[in-house]
Amino acid sequence: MTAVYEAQARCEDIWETLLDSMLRIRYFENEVKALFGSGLVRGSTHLCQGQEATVVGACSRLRPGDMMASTYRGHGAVLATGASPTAAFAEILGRDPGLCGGKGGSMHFTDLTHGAIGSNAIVGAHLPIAVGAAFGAQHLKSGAVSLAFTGDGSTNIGAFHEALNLAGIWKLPVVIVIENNHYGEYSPLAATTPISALVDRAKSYGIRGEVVDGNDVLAVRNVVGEAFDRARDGNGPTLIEADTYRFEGHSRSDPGKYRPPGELESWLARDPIERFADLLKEREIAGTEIVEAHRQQVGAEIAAALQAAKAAPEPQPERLYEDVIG
Amino acid sequence: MTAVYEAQARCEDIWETLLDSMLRIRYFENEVKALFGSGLVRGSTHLCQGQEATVVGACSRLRPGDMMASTYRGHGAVLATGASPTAAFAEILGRDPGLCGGKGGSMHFTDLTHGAIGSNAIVGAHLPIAVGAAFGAQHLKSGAVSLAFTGDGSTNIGAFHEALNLAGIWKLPVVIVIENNHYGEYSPLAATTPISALVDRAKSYGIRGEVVDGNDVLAVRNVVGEAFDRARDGNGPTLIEADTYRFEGHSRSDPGKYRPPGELESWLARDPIERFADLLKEREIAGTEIVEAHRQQVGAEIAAALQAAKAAPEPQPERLYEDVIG
Amino acid sequence: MIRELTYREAIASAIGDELEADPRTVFFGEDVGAAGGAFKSTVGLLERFGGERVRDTPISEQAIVGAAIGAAIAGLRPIAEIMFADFVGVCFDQIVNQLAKYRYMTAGQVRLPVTLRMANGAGAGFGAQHSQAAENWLINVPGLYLATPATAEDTYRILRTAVQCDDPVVVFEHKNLFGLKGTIDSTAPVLPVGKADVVRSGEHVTVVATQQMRHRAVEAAEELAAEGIHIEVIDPRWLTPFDDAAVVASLQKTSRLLVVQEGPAPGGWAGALVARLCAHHFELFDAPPRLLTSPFTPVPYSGVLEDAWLPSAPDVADCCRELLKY
Amino acid sequence: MIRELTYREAIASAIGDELEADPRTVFFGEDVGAAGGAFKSTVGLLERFGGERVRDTPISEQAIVGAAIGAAIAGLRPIAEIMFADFVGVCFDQIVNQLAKYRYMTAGQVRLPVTLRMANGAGAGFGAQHSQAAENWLINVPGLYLATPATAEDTYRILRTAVQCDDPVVVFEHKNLFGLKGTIDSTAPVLPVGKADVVRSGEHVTVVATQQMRHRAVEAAEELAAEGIHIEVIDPRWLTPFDDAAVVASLQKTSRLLVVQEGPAPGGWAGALVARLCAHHFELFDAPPRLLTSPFTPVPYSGVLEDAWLPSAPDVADCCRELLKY
Ligand SMILES: Cc1ncc(C[n+]2csc(CCOP(=O)(O)OP(=O)(O)O)c2C)c(N)n1
Ligand SMILES: Cc1ncc(C[n+]2csc(CCOP(=O)(O)OP(=O)(O)O)c2C)c(N)n1
Ligand SMILES: [Mg+2]
Ligand SMILES: [Mg+2]
Repeated sequence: MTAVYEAQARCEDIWETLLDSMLRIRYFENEVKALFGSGLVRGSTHLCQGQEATVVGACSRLRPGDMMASTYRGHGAVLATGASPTAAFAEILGRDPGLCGGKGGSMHFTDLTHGAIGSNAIVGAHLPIAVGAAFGAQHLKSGAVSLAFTGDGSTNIGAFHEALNLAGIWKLPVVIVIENNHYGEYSPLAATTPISALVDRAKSYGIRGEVVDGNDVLAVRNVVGEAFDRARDGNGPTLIEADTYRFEGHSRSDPGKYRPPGELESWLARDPIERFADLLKEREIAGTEIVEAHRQQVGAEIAAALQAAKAAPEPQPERLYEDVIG
Repeated sequence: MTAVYEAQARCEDIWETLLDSMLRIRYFENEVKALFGSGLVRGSTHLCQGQEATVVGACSRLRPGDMMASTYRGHGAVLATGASPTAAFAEILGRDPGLCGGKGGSMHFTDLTHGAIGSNAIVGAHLPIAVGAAFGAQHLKSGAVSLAFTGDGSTNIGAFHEALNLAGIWKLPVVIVIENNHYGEYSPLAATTPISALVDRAKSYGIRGEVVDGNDVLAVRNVVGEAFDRARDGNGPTLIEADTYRFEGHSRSDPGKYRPPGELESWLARDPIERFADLLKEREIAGTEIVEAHRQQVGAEIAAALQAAKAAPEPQPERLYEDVIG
Repeated sequence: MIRELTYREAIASAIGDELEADPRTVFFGEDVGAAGGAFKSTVGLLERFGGERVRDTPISEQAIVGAAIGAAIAGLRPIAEIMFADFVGVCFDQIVNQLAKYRYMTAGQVRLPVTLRMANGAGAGFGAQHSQAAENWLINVPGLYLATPATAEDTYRILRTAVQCDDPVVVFEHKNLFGLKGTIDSTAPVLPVGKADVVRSGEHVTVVATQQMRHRAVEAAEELAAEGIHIEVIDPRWLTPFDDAAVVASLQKTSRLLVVQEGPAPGGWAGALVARLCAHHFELFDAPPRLLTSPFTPVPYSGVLEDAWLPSAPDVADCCRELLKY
Repeated sequence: MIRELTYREAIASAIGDELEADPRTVFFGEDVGAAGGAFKSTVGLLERFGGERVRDTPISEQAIVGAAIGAAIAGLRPIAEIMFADFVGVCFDQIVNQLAKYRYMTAGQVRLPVTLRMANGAGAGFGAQHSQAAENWLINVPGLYLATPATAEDTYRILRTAVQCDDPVVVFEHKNLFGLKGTIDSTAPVLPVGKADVVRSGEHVTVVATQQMRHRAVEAAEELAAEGIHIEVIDPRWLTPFDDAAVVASLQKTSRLLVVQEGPAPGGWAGALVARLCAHHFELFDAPPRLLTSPFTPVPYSGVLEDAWLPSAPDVADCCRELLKY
């Protein structure tokens, strides 16, 4: 019924997209980190470095018309839809050509032209919205799927429960990917959540649950692909738990000291980009040099994007009053 | 570890309490129905007739210091704690000696002296509060247990999720009884909830789940007794799904037309009071005449209570301003 | 088509006409379909438009509002019901932080043609959690239109305006007015957003009042007319945007202002109006502008107390007399 | 003991002193323990008082507030943290319909000595969902004390007052003031509820302002003093109850009023104050009372826009000059 995807499948057709997308996020956030360090970014920012395979693998299944909702840790997810790094930088810098005209900021990337319907700074609040988008797609018979990323900690908030229940009872075409990076802000999952397999919560909503190695971009792409097929075929939602880790602290002010010694290192050894590079080499799809060329090229792209964003103008004062109502 | 209760156990010591308590609720609500009919009650009221065994069996496990929280369909639960029917009638009539001075009404019975910490008119909102009461008991090492009743429909609201998760992670001494009467206001459970065994949601919170025939007062008493023992012993919460039915519509204005033909009748045949009377007879604990004497006596008690409540004064005007802050 | 309808029937009629007019319009909420609504204000819609366009939801207000937002993003024009306005409490984030801010935060990429309807207000004995004037919780929130229709005619027309509006509109339907009759012309032009109604003209005092307070003001006007006092009664109909101009025009005649508001004064629309008028039209006042509001207490259940809580027609008349003594 | 502390440190100090003083006091919230709080304002408390009394919770604000209510019913004096005040949105029902109404609905059977703390306000680039002046969402709600401390001293003293209060108190801690230094005397008598602070005296204009607006008002006062204009700056410190008397006393000298409020005007405390003063002290005004507030828009991210959104010291000075021209 659904197409067969296998983690071991060849990826000749897609590897460049996946690799570039992960690199783009990684390098983008390196710059964001630096910008923060030099005081050029306001408020807070939440890096997803280390989690690139999850967002890239999942978003690689999006087709035009599909919709993707994410959290404040959303740079990666939104860039993975194809949003412009220049506009993303400009948004973080609060500039007029930013994704949201500089009015959103790091936590609120939205790019409707790429199906990125919103990054939300209220934990879990995007889930009812993503489910609503799926309802819209179902109702319009557009064949679109709604994809939502959410954190492990967010599975304890009421909105998660209500959203998944509605998705379940209305059999909506929505795929919810838990980016289980094992921490809320600073609290380890086990301190706040009485079960260890978050995917088990799918059963409460009569929906299908899947677990995947969130640092394996092909594995994520496969499991999400199957979920998308089910959704498009009218077979309802899927909850996917992706096991992953954020290399950085929760937000700009967090050195991540609460991590047990060795934990970060063990995850660094599973760096999703390096793993994918190894796989490309192993399968003789692309050797070190070719991958290095991609690194260079994406690096240059990001540097240029930052350059352009820095040169972009501030919003005009009257923008303050626009886009409220009317 | 916990005491052994059996559904078949003798109930010589307790049957009178259970029978009288169920009769008290039944007769109390007969009068409430009549009061509504004659326009003496304001707003809305939600009868629990048919569900008496669940609240009576569960509340029979309460000890002094324990706490019980209920829903707007809470007459039965609060009366089952031992609250005065006179004060309960007076509350519904909005009179000064009412349980809450006439300021609460039918949906807001509270009687702290009997551990009834509040009936809540917001679906699910009492659950975080009941869990908090259990936290207080745990912290104070008082040995108290917190008991909460909630509806089947309420298991879809965010507060349910957050409350049970907190109960699970903090291993709180709380027992949550779902009064599964198979309907929300008018919607059958299957229209709003993608799973049929609500008790399965316990697994999402790492807590124990039990199912019980909610129209069998001894069965409820037993399963709740075990849950109370676990709670008092520090073994955490239990979610109990009690299968039952409301004989009346959702609220005063509802004739219950959405029920499939024959459904009400099949449940009337399982009337918890009549079933208990049959059991008492079968086990030769009490024959028809003795039970009849109880009916008479409780009937008279309720008639007198209503009489007294009707004669009670309205609140003084200055009560309007009292008990806000300060 | 011109028909005599009640306020309650006007609701179903407006929703029906909008569902008829635009296939992208959908309607959902708790028990709005099969049961025709808790207030029977949506009777017949399910039968007429089918279960795809008129949907019963689980008891999950966050999911209801979120679903409306998401569906709007996907291209629908959702009408969602929150049964009692007090339940705004359980979905406040979705209304205030999501629905109201989406357009602004995305710099206009997303506009949300969402209509939220809810039953508002006190006077029917529903107690503290089912009787609030919830409009006062939302007037501080930019990004929402707020409407408070007081007649069957206005309810019909405002609901249609709301559904046709490209930004979110919250429509408060007053529980105590459901029985009011009116003459509905389904072909009348759409009522513009933010236009007040001068209900009765007079030269002595300007009285601004909404919903049931408007009707009490008219009652007071009749009483006062017998004394030769002629008050001008203005129903703003919309709280956001507020038709200050209509009040100013009236004040130019009367120089005396009374604002009658259901609900406590602090943070209410009445105080906001007075503050604006004092800042910008101070010279218009020949007497101190007066507020007549509920006391700063929750809504009590008892009839005598709830009556005292609500400003009455005699209270309005007294305030007018006092204003004229100044 | 007298110490130099920042506003941030004053918080931990006050909580610590209250935990020390009363064993029934407990403190919980998201990441308040092990991590010392998202704003590092509760550092050291877990280490000092242990995990029983200082608890990290799941991301479940409804459960946090509910747990505080229930624990208070069970006999504790809970202090609960809601990280950003904007998250009041996800627990509005628990605050407004439960916490605030419990005492009233039970006719005083239940009093709730609960302190809720939260980080408030704009100016730091956190974007629309993390920057709101949420006090204006709660001033319409009877049953809550509301405090808005502006200095380290007041924060310490108000927090202690709050914890010792037998009714619920919501304390708004302004994010932009965490670094302010002050001299904390832990032996000073408890600050009474509802008492304003005349921060600076003057005879020309009365300026009422809270939190960062108070500091901007003082800045303006200095600027104006150079021109021979002496404004009286009043910080109400509490919004409920509001110290009208302090403002009236000042107006008797100045006859001119400016109220400076962070956040949009409609439904804010500033308008409520002006409406009360106009109704009862109209004769005191020699010029129209003025509000200076944020525009009626969400909080934008961009620095230039957010700066423009917040009333500035020069804005305050300009308004005062204008008032004196009248
Ligand atoms: C309703 C709400 N509560 C609390 C917060 C503060 N907060 C921001 S991120 C975060 C942790 C979320 O953890 P998780 O869901 O695991 O996502 P992650 O940040 O790890 O990706 C918290 C508590 C918030 N933004 N919204
Ligand atoms: C938050 C909220 N949403 C909706 C309602 C309206 N309402 C009152 S009772 C009810 C049905 C509840 O069903 P269930 O939980 O099964 O309890 P039952 O009434 O069957 O005992 C609803 C929707 C409410 N009171 N609170
Ligand atoms: Mg996480
Ligand atoms: Mg039910």
